[in-house]
Order: sequence, then C-alpha cells, then structure tokens
Amino acid sequence: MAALTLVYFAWVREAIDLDEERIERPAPGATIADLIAALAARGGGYAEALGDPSRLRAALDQHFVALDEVIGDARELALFPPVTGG
Amino acid sequence: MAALTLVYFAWVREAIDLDEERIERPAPGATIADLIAALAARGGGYAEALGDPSRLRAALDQHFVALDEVIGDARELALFPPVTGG
Amino acid sequence: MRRIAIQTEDFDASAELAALEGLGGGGVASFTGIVRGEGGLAALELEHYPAMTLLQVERIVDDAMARWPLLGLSVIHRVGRLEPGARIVFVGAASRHRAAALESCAFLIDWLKSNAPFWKKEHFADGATRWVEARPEDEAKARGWTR
Amino acid sequence: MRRIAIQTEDFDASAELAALEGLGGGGVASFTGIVRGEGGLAALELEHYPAMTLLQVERIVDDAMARWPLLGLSVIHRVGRLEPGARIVFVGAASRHRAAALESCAFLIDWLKSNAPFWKKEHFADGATRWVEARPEDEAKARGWTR
Repeated sequence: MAALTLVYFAWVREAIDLDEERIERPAPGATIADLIAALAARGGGYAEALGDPSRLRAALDQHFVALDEVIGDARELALFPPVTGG
Repeated sequence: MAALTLVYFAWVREAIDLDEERIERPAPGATIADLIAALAARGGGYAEALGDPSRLRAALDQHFVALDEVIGDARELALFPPVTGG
Repeated sequence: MRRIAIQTEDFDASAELAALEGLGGGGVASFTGIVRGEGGLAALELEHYPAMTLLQVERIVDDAMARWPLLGLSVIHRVGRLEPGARIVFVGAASRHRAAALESCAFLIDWLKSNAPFWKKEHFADGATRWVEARPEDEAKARGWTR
Repeated sequence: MRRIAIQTEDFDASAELAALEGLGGGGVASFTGIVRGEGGLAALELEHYPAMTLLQVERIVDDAMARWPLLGLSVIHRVGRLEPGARIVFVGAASRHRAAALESCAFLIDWLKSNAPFWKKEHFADGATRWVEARPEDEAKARGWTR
C-alpha cells in the first residue's frame, strides 16, 4: 500500500524538526486524531508538537478537515496550528 | 432689516435661471415652505422649479434643514433637489 | 491625519494610500468611485455648493473619526466635467482594525451620497442632458448609519 | 478579471487599483494590510503551505464572485520576512455597486485570516521569536460570513 506523506508547518514543523516525512499508511478506518495520537507516542518533538490535539488543525490532500476525518486513501496529510494570515 | 440671499442649484438653478438673488426678508415666523410658495407664485421658471416642494431640499446658512424650518435671521437660504454626489 | 479636498483635477489614489499606509495602523481601506459610461453617456457634470461642501464633508469626517478608532481619513471629491472612466470620489481610512477601516469607508461613501451638496448632470452623446435623480435606497443607506 | 498572487516581493497597490478601475464598474474598494512595528517587533516571517495556498485562495475568490456582482477581484499575499511598515496583503474588488465592492473586501480579508494556510512568526529586536496565535474573534468573523 502506498505511503502517506506528512507535512508540518509553523511550530509543529519546528518541534518535530522536519518539513515532511513519509510514513506507512495507517490501518483503514484510522482517523487523523488516531494518527496524531500514534505520532505523539513517539515522544520528543512529536509529543511536544502533537500532544495537545486541541491546538492542531489538519488538511487532507490540501483541503481543511476536522481531526475526526478518516485518512482513507489520501496521499498527503498536513498538520499545523490554526492559521494566522491576512 | 437685512436682505436674505437665495442660492439655487441643479435644475432649480436652471429653471429659475439664476445662481443667486437677494430678496426682502420674509415676515418673522415665515418658514422655508411659506417662502417657497410665495416664490412659486411668481410663475414662470419659479413655478416650474418650486411648484412641487416634495422635490426640494433646503439649507439655511449652509446647514441642511427641513422645509418647515423658520427662516428667522438666517442670511442665506439654498434651494435644490436631493443631492446626488459620491 | 485628515485630508479633505474638493477639486476639478484628477487625484493620485496611490499617493493617498501611501500617506495612509505610513500611519502605522496596520490596515488601510479605500473606495474609489468611477464614472460609468453606460447608455451613451458622454460626460457627468458635477455641481456643488462651495460655501457648504467643505463644512459638510468636515462634519462627516469628524463623525467617522468619533465612531471608529481611525488614524487617518482622506476624502477627495471631484467637481466639474468628468468623462467615463474618470475617478469621481476617493475615500480612504487607516486603522489598527481592518473592520474599522472598511466600515468607515462604507459610512463615508454612503454619507457623501446623501449628505454632501453635490449634484450630477448627465450629458449624452446625442446632446441630451438629464439631472441624476437621488435614489431612495441611498437615503435609506445613509439613515442606516444613524444611531 | 481575477488575479491571485502569492509572492515574496512587495506589490504596487496603485497598479492593482488601476486595473480594477479600468473594468468599467463604477466602484473599486481595497484593503491593504501593513506590518505594525509594536512591542519591539523587528520582523514578521510568513510561512505558507504552497501546495494548498493558491487552491484555497482560488476557492475564496470563487466564493466572493458567487456572492457579489463583481467585475474583478485581486488578492495578493506576501510570504517570507517582512519588516514593520511593509505591506502584507492586498484585496481589491471592482463592482457596479459600492456595497458589493466594500463587503467583498471585508469578506476576503476575514476569510484569508482564518481559511488560508499562512502562519506568522514574530521576530523581536532582542532576538526572541513567537508564533502569532490565531484570535478566536478572527475565526468568529470568518464564520459570520457563512450562510
């Protein structure tokens, strides 16, 4: 099964110290929140960046989605804090 | 008693064919509507311009006022259609 | 900063914007009105009541400065003969708050339409002329700001 | 006309306005956001999600074109390092209707703040840095346009 690309922005990127990475695709039916919990369990910067999902927002294949969205066959998941443009 | 200056704008000015004129001050207590009726009674361009007060607006000493305002000791009365700037 | 001008010449909107942008407010909003060339319009002629115009625009500007936390306001209104595509009016506002900048521009332009002594006459290509009639919805919009 | 640009360079607001003024609409509104230099701020650093930014801004622009009778929209958002006084964002709208032009600018700027993938990091004169936190009132404003 194809890999999933994770991309990080702002302080999520800084804490994890990666712009992006490719991981093994989670089990069918897994939500973004499930994956966030699994990544946070890696500890270190992952725990720091992803330990409090209420501070996070996500986009699946470049569309904003809620964290309870199923990842399904999406190719790219972005994790980041609430946006502050404009 | 000092005279009253009347100034006209837009189609009021065109119908009366005057930018401004000085007239004898109306009786104390006379309103703008009273004066408009007296001027319209002159006939010709005055009747054309001032015959329908509902189409007119007024300013007394450069402040918008309602037509039932008393002219009092104002020095300048302007008569014109509703404004269309901006 | 407050700048009010009534003039026959065209104006440089970018110079107005630059002055407002330099006030340190974080947000600058503007509205520019342009002569539309519909229905065979050859030109608009703008007449005003000189003794009253500045007085009235100053009151409108004071009102806006009292209603919103503004760092600057700029109002320019042209008079005389204006051809299609020409700028008629510019309102610009600088504020720390984007909503204040945008709302005060809406207020100023609505208010100018119904409370400043300007009158527009249309000149058509065939030589006909017509005084523009005030639109009831413009008076309603200006009243909508009353509070 | 619709123009969308995400760029590191500064932009010429007057060129944007001139393009919008040329559309024959009668009214052009704009909003320009500027970096404020308060609290010892030395620079803002704007990060974005390139694969998503244009997509998202195009959706916002399509939304605005569907909501209001607009002849043109222009959205420019800068990224990278911006010092106090620098322009960050420009939104401009041309319409026959002044309210449509002004409201669509308010909509676009509110929506960009809460629905486009940009993040701001503050760099202070003393070397400290801080990611700007989203303000709940910005999300509320963007939701306010939902209907």
